[in-house]
Amino acid sequence: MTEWLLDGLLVIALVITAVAALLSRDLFRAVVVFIAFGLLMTVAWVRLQAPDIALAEAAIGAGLTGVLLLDAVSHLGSKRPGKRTQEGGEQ
Amino acid sequence: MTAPLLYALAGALLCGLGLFGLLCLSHLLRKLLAFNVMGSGVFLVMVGLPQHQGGPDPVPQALVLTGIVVAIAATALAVVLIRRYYHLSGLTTLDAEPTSREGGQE
Amino acid sequence: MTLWLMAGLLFTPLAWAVLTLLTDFSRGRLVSWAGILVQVLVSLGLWLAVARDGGFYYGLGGWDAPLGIELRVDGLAVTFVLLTAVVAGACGLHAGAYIDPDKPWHRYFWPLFWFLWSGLNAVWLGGDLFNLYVGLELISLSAVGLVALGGQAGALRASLRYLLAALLGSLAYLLGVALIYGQFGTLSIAGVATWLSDHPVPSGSGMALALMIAGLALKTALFPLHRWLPPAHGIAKSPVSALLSALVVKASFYIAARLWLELGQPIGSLAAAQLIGLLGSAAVVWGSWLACRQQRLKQVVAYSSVAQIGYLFLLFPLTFSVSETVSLQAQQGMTLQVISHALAKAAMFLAAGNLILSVGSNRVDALAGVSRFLPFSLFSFGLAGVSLMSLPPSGGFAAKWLLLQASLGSGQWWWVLVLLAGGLLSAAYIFRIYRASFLESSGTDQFFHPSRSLEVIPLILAMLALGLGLASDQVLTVMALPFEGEGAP
Amino acid sequence: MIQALRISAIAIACLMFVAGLAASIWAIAGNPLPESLPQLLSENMSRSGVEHPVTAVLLNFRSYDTLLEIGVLVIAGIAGISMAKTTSLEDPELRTSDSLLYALQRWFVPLMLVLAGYLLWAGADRPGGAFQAGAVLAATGVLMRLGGIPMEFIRPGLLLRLGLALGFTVFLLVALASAIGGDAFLAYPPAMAKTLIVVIESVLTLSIAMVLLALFVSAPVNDAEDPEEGGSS
Repeated sequence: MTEWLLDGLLVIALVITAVAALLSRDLFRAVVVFIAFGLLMTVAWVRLQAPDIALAEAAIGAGLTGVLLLDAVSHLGSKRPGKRTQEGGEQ
Repeated sequence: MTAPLLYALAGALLCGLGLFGLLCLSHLLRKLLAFNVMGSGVFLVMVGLPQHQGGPDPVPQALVLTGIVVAIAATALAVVLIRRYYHLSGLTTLDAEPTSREGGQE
Repeated sequence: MTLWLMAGLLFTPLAWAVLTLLTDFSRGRLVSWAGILVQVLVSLGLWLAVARDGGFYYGLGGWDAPLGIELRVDGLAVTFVLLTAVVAGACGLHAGAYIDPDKPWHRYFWPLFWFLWSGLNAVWLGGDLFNLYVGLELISLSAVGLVALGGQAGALRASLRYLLAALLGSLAYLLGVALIYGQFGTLSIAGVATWLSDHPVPSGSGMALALMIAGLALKTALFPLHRWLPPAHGIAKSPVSALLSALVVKASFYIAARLWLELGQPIGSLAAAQLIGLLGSAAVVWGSWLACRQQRLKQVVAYSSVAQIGYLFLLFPLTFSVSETVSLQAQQGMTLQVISHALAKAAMFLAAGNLILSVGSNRVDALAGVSRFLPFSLFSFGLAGVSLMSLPPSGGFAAKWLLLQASLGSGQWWWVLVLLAGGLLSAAYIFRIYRASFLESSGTDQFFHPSRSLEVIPLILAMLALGLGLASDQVLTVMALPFEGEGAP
Repeated sequence: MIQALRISAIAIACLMFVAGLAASIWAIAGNPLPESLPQLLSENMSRSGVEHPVTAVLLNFRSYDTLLEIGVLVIAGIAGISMAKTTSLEDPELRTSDSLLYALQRWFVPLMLVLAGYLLWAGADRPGGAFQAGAVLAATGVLMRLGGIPMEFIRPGLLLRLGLALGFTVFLLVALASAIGGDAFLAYPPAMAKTLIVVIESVLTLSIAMVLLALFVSAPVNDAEDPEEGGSS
């Protein structure tokens, strides 16, 4: 019974985080929620008796993808679109 | 109804969510997030469905490992392209058509 | 002997990808030309071996089908392997002379080119659903990399669009594969087909087939999912455009066709078959119509690809619930259409690249007066156009003749209208280019002559496309070879 | 208005898609499974050279998939560094003087290196293996990079390309050697299967980490203008 509760809650949490990651207004928050989604996926893989995928998901899905996207978000947020012409002029 | 089947059905839902995101969201990074959500959904179906009857099955697990690596490769490539695209054009979406004249496209 | 050929076929492109990764563009060019020679010889050898002894299964890693990955080496597969060797070889030779070796990032052209080639071979020979997925991703990512090469905003935009479409298509396909594995417990196409031949169709497998074919149709740019194709094919460098239009879109179509021929009869439905045929017809008409209205030369050629791909999808209705002869005619027509379009479209893109190089602009109206300077590339363009317009004796004519016979033979006369309309419309957009180039204009006195080697390659490809109609019988006998000897080469 | 209509149309289509998919999954789950691959797998495990079934599938039974998959990674790496026309990695914006990050780095980097080594070593008979170890290794690199350690070897030069190609080359050579030895492409001799798999896994770990790291590092781009044919002229 507790197992069912755990699985049910996990699935609900997965769907909620996925929705939140896609619909969040703030892009930075969306990526953070997506990392949480990845961590929940890790737990789901453990529940599915797939420890290999759980390890890979934790390292790649949540870790690397998260860092990659966070870095991209800060990049896209910080630089102004007009910068292109300035830099083009310098070089 | 078993736990793997529950996860497979959740995977179906995630696929639908990801599809919706890929089609509706315009920001490229959000599209990328949607792609990853949809990918996770597909992987859940892939592992959950066969394990519903047979118990742990290493074959789809190995396939999903391969799939995850392919997905990160695609994601990382897309991020590089998006950043460079932003750097050159200042755009983060593909919606606006600044230069192209596709003559005839609706 | 066949074992050696197979090892060579699988090994060479991958090995050359690594080799060229370690060199710069000019040295990579020499290395690649040697590699092209090896690969053409190996492909030809394999084609001859299969033509003589019939097809076989090749278990990779020494493991047989359900557990390991089996390659299906049959007449159709080796024909396409040989076609790839010819077209990709030609594009490689052309690219070597065409691409500027001084740009440092052009060194990455060769590794991507070779990875693309190995992905194509993996798809032609693949008999395992998941392995085909990995092959498709290999093709998509290297194609995206090739489009983006150079990293200009327009190219990046097109390649991002291409990447997103390709990824969505792959995921849909993979979802279908997941359902197939959940249902049948195997990933081998042959295994699924064998099981279906003596069991009732299980419920839920229709969705699996629909997902796979929908994903592949997106990757093949079937109308109305075609909108990613023209920007990507139009903006890439000409040898890359030629590769993409001639071969890359065919790879996903080929998988869809294989799935339909093996699983369509039991799992598919008449409505689905007619719907796909209808979409194909819409692609023929709509693609040709848009090709007539494009302002830029390469966009015309790219939209023409959308139209020509449409013909291929007539295979679906023409092989569903029809007699054996009609089905065979449709399959032969499809094969010839793939080959002739690959040759003609590669020739056309390479010739278009030469024309753009000459007049220094990619606009159609900038071609005014070119006919005085460059009869050669213009001539290749026209020869390829003959095949696209499907005039005799071209390969395009032979293909459409077979499709016509199959339509009439199965009583589905409505596809005949599509074939006729498509032919007329393609004539319209090709003559439009011709008209533009024969216009007298005072403005085009500056004119750059591309080197001879750039001009010869499209001519040869166009001649091959034209001559295919005469040699179609020989090609088709190899394609229809019976599948002999299980696993014993 | 039209936008809202479009979004709701897509939403309805996606809902129908989910419903259809769920119905198919439900139907398939009710059907009996015709073939049991796990059983066949466990019968052949003794010939695979490793004890862990997932590793056996990845690096022996379906090694061709893995070979092509590494190819996909290398392609992504190549395409990524082809975008990076930067000659200098000393992008000042990337350096963080965050003390938290510094502390993290001091404690985490050695820990993560050990973890990567363990994962690689465990792969033969327990969960773990080249992918996980490679990812952890790459994550270590990312952490070091964020801490401002320049990491010269990621510069787009011959060394980087050698690193990208290393794992793939070794894998490919093993495949070729087995074909020359008279068996099929990628068929390891049974006696050497274990050794070969361990060797392949080790180099793959390095290559995977290298590619992921290269993609991460090449993402910041400097400016480079180059008019191309077919552009918006």
